[in-house]
Order: sequence, then C-alpha cells, then structure tokens
Amino acid sequence: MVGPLIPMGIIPETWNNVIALLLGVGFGFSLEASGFSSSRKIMGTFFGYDFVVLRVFFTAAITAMTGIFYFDYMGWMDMSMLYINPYYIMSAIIGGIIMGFGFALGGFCPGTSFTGVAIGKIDAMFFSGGLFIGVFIFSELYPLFQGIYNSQNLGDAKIYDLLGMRSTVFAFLLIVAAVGMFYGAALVEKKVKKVDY
Amino acid sequence: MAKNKRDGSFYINPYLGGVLLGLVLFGTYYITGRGLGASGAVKSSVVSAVHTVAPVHADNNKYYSKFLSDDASPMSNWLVFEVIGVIVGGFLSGTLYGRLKFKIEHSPKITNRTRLVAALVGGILFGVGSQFARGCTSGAALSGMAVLSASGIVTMMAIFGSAYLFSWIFKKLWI
Amino acid sequence: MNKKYLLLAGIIIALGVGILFMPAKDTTKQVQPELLLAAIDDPSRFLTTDDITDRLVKKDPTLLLIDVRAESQYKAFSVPGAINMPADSLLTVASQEILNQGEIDKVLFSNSDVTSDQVWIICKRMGVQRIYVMQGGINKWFSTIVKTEKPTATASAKDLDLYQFRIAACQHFFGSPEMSVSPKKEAVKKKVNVVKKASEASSGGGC
Amino acid sequence: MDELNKTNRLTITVVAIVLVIIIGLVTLRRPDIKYTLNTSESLALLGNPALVITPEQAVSLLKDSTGKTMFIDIRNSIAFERGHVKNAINIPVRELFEKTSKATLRDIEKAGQKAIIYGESQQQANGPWMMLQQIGYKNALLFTGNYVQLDPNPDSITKLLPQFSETPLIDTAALKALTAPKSTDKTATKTTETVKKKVAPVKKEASSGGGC
Repeated sequence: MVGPLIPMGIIPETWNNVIALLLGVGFGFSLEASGFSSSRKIMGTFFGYDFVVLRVFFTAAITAMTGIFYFDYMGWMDMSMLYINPYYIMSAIIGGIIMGFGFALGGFCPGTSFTGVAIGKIDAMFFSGGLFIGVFIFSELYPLFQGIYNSQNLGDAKIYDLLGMRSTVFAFLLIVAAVGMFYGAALVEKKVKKVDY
Repeated sequence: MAKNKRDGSFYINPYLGGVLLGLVLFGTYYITGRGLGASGAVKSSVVSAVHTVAPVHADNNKYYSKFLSDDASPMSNWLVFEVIGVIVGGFLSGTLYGRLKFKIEHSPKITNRTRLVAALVGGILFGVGSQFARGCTSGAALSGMAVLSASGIVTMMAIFGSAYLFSWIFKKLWI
Repeated sequence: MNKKYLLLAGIIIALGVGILFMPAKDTTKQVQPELLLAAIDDPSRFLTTDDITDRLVKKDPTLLLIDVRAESQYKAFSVPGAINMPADSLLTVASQEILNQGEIDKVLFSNSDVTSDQVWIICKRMGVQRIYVMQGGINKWFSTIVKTEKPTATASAKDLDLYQFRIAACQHFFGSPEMSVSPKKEAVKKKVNVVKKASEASSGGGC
Repeated sequence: MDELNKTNRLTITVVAIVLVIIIGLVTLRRPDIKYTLNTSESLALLGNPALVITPEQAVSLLKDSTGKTMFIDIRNSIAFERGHVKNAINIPVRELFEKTSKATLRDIEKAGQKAIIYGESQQQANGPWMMLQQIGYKNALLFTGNYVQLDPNPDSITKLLPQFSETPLIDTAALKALTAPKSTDKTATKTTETVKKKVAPVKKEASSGGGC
C-alpha cells in the first residue's frame, strides 16, 4: 500500500468520485465544526478577537505535512508523486492580493462559503454566487490577463529549493513558526476586546 | 457543555478542527496524490455551463478551451464531487450542532443590504483571484503548504497579507 | 488547560525534530539495487552492431543512437545519425528529456562498450526505459561495418550474406563511386531481412 | 474562547496519530541494501583513475604480497574452478547481494584491503563494480582488462586487447579509404582473432568469419 493510491493504480479511477465525496464530507465537516461557516468568526483573525482561522489553517497544514513526511520516510507514500501547483510568480502574488481583497470584503473563502451555504447563511450564498461570476469574468477577460497569467513559470517549485535549504529544515521551521504563532495568538486574544457575534 | 451543544454556539476546539482537517488533507494526498480544492469546482462548472449555453463561444475562448480540450479530465469532476461533499459535510455538522438557520451575519453597524453587496463583490474578487493564483485558500494555499510548494506559501502569504490590510480598511463591515 | 497545550506543542515540535533528522531523500525515482543488479546480469541490453546497422539502414524511427563520448571525439567521427551526449552531461535537463522519451529505443555507445555500459547502469538506475548498449561500441562498429573483412573462400553462406550486408550498409552510409546507390537500395532492404534472421539464429547458439 | 478549554478529544486524536507514527517507525524495516551515492556521485565514478586497476598495476599487485588487495572474481563458479587469480574470492554477479558475499566484502573493507573486481573482460566486471561502489563499498576497484591478462604467464601483459578498451581505434585513413571497403587493416584483424581464441564467450556473432 504505497501511496498516493490512485496515481499508483492501487485504487481504480472509477472510485474517484466516491472518494471525492467522502473526503469532501470530511473537509466540510471539519470546516463547519471549527466555525468556518461564520464570516465574522473567520474575520476575527484579522482583528484579533478570534484566531480560529489561523489555528485551524496552520494546524491542518502542519498535520498534513508531518503525515506526508513520516509516511514518505517510512516508505508508505511517495512524496515526489504528489501534485504540486505550478508556481507562476506574478500571477500567484496578484491572485493572492485580489483574493485577500475579496476575503476582506466577503469574509469567506470558497471552501468556507460552501459550508456557510450548507447551513443557510444568505451572505455565504451571495459570496458563492460571486465566485461563479468572478470566474466567468476572468474567463471572458482572459486575453487581457493572459500575459500575467502565463509569465514567470517556475514549474512545480518547492519553497525550500527557492530558499536553498533542505526540505526537512523548512518543515521544522514551519512547525516552530506555527507553534509560535499559536502562542502569539493566545496572547493577542487576551488583550483584544471581545466582539460579540 | 452537553447542555448548550445544540444551540449553535458550540464549536470544536480549533486545534482539533485543524488536526481533523489536516488528516482529511493528508488522506486526500495519500489517496489521490493531489490536495483539496474548492475554486476548481466553480471553474469547471462555469466552464461546462458556458460550454452548454454557448459552445462556439467556449471553444473560441482560450481560457475555456484550455479546460475543454481535455474534457475527460477526472480532476474537474473530482472537485465537483468534493464540493458536493463539502456541502454535505457542512450540513451534517450544522445539524449536529444546531446551526441550520437562514440568516445574514454582519456587523451591527451595517445593513443587510450592504453586507450582501460586500459578500457578492468579495465573491467576485475571490473568483477572479483564484483563477490568477490557480487555486484558492484551500486549493493553492492549504494544500500547497502541506507539500511545501512555493506557489502555496506565496499565495498564502499574499492572501493573508492583503486580507489583513484590507480588513482594516473595511473594518466597519465587521466590528 | 495550559499544561495540555504545552504537551501538545511538545509533541508537534518533537515530531518536527524527527522530520529534521530524516535523511535527505533522493527524490528521483530509482530502481532498487536488487533489480538493478538483475538487470546488469541480463545481457539483453547489448545490441550487436549488425542489428543496429540494420535498423539504421531501414531508417527505423524508434531508434536513437546516443554517443556518450566527449564532444571532440563525436565531432571527429561518429555513427551516422547519432546524437552526442557526453557522459558528464547525463544529468542535465536536456539529456533527461531525451532519455525519458518513452517510445524510442535509446542505444548508448562509446569507443568500446565499457563507458557506455556504465552510463547505461546510471540510466537504468534512474528508471530510463528502453535503453540499450551497442556491443563493442564504435570501435566494433567501425571494424565490422566500415572495415569489414572479406570472408575466406570456405566461409559459410551465412557469413557471405553478412558480408554483403555490411558492404551494402557501408555504401548506404558513405556512398561509393563504384556502384550506383539507387538500384542497390532494394537489394539492401532484402538482404537486411535475411541478415537479421541469420544473426538472431547465430546468437541463439549457432556457434 | 471556551472551545479552547476542551482539549480531551484533541489530545486523544494527537496521541492516536503519534501512536500510528511510532508503530510505523518501530515496524519500519530499512532495506539492507541501498544506494549511498546519488546519481551525480555515481556519474563521477566514471573515468576516475583512482578507482581502477590497469593490467600493469594488477600484475605488479599480483607479485607483491602485502595483503593490501584482494581479487574478487565475479565470473561464474565453473569458470572460477577452471582457473583464477591466486587467492581470489569467487562472487558470481548473481550472488553479489547475498549475505555471505556481503559479509566477505565487509571483512575485506574492515581489513583495510582494496577489493579488485575482475571478470572475463572489463565489461563483465564493470556492472558489479559500479553496483558495489553505489551501495557504499568504497574500496571496490575495477580491473580494466581481461582475465587472460591476469594469467601468471609473464608475457600475458602484452596481450592488450584494444577491442575492449576505450581508446578510439578509428583511423581517419581508413575513413578516407571508405570508397574501397574491401581493404582491411591487418593488425586489427590479428588482435580480433587473438581475442576470439582466448575469450570465446565474449563474442557471439560471426563477425569476420573466423570464429565458427
């Protein structure tokens, strides 16, 4: 059972959709149960009254990363077979900034807005509708953005390669940074006035 | 704790939520070799919707045709099913903790209307941004961070950096 | 509460330290040493100069000859149609792209078959598919194809055929003023088939 | 933030994950043979003169008996029985990774000796030598000649076989003479024939009509 299972051909592709559904249920459940269906809870991270996003996000990232590293070390998984999003420097940064802007206005990100839709948040429904419109607008105006979209492709670059350090060192630093952030978040939370929502 | 569990104010410990989400993410990588995603599903549904309504237009547009050319691509289907799962999962959790209720959540300082317009604009911006960055917070940033991809970490920093900045500009919307 | 978080933080940092001490993994996919040894022990990677020439004459599109000698030697003389990939440039991106083409038989050669075989081992270890070595290398190729010897009067019909084939192949590559090329081409092709069968039979235990 | 006070389930989950990892690590069995050189390091082995033993060096090593070197015969046991270098150890290619072979090699390494890998030809010893180097036997050296050259017979050293060496043999004169393909180089023919007599199994095809 050496993962990733589907690319290795251990699980047939026909199971794809069932697996997608099950993983989606897990994804949605953990998001909603942590409170990601509430935009004001999410936005608390930026104003310092509730760091749930920071906690969930970084805990999830370091948990998955630790799991991948250990499974790779134990030979249960081949890390090199995992899909890496291509890194286009400019479009990643521009996209991130636009998304941050949308985040500040809408208070959701796509995944969390869907959980909001699931429990009946009307603002989440508007946000999700906006997503479709946004993608549509982008696609229609694609010729305008094409240059930026396709420039400076670094392929499946890894952050540790760009920083010139070993992957294990970067992973360790990320874990330490995450723990440090959790500690800092707890300190800030104590000082900032509670917001009732 | 058991008493107020169903009144909608119960949330699990964020670290537990993070660990669970991390396990789901890890499981996704372990099984499919790819990360989670959400905006990809939006993209593939928009692409197929446009393709159904105006097939010629879709074929002529370079962006649509990029995803139409390999219409058998399992990933686009995969993400749609995953997002259906997200909604189901959110619904389950909402039922379990008593949060199923139509409502508009906003700061007391703004009206419902303002909140909905802001949400819509935010959604549009997020939609555009996620296409630029080839993924959203879950697809690019979270999944990317788990495998230490450069795009994931850069996108994550760009999202949170600019969200932090803009959220103070639009502080009124929230607190 | 705080104590538990201290414990949890301790656990995750301990796991992080564990990651820190993981040995750097060679991310390239590799053939396991046991399998590689078995491949080394298997002589089927060696293609004879005659077989290769046969395919060259037929302009087989699935054949790619790779000269692993230094560039200067390649420029001086090489097998017609071969590309140059000096052994020390094996790991460059360009070389890897050439080697990872799936549907092509890549045949390595150097002056003999020692260096080319060493390169073959490294390629095989990196998981390169359909890779072979020219037996005897270019020296052998030169001595069999270019400077082929006339068989003695007592030689068997098989040897005479082989000799004919080599002469024809040599003319195919370098031309010959004595004979016109165009009418001979048909003959070359016919002979080619005969020779291939003959050489297969001989390696099967004829001698 | 009262949800932060509920740590039981979190602790249980984390401990469960840690247990899985610990069980994984405990039951982990590293393969006993693994590459110690990466591909670029292996590539550096090629053409490194410190890692090879020329026939001349080998003959002088055979004469002195300081015990600094050990000959490893990688031919099959039948060929080994028929004749081998004095004190050589027989490890056929196929048995290279077997426990006894590895123990032998490790003993040689511990004794600070060099292991000279030879076969019927350099070609045959080549693969096993690279394998040993790649899995960490840094004392493995490649004998760059044929077995016949290790023959105790003193004039064997003269039996250098250019056919198998990496020296380019192509003479431009012959290239120019291509239009007359019947002309043959007498000396080259001679060496080829010598090879054929001494090392029968190396050549398979009837190249110049002499072998069969």
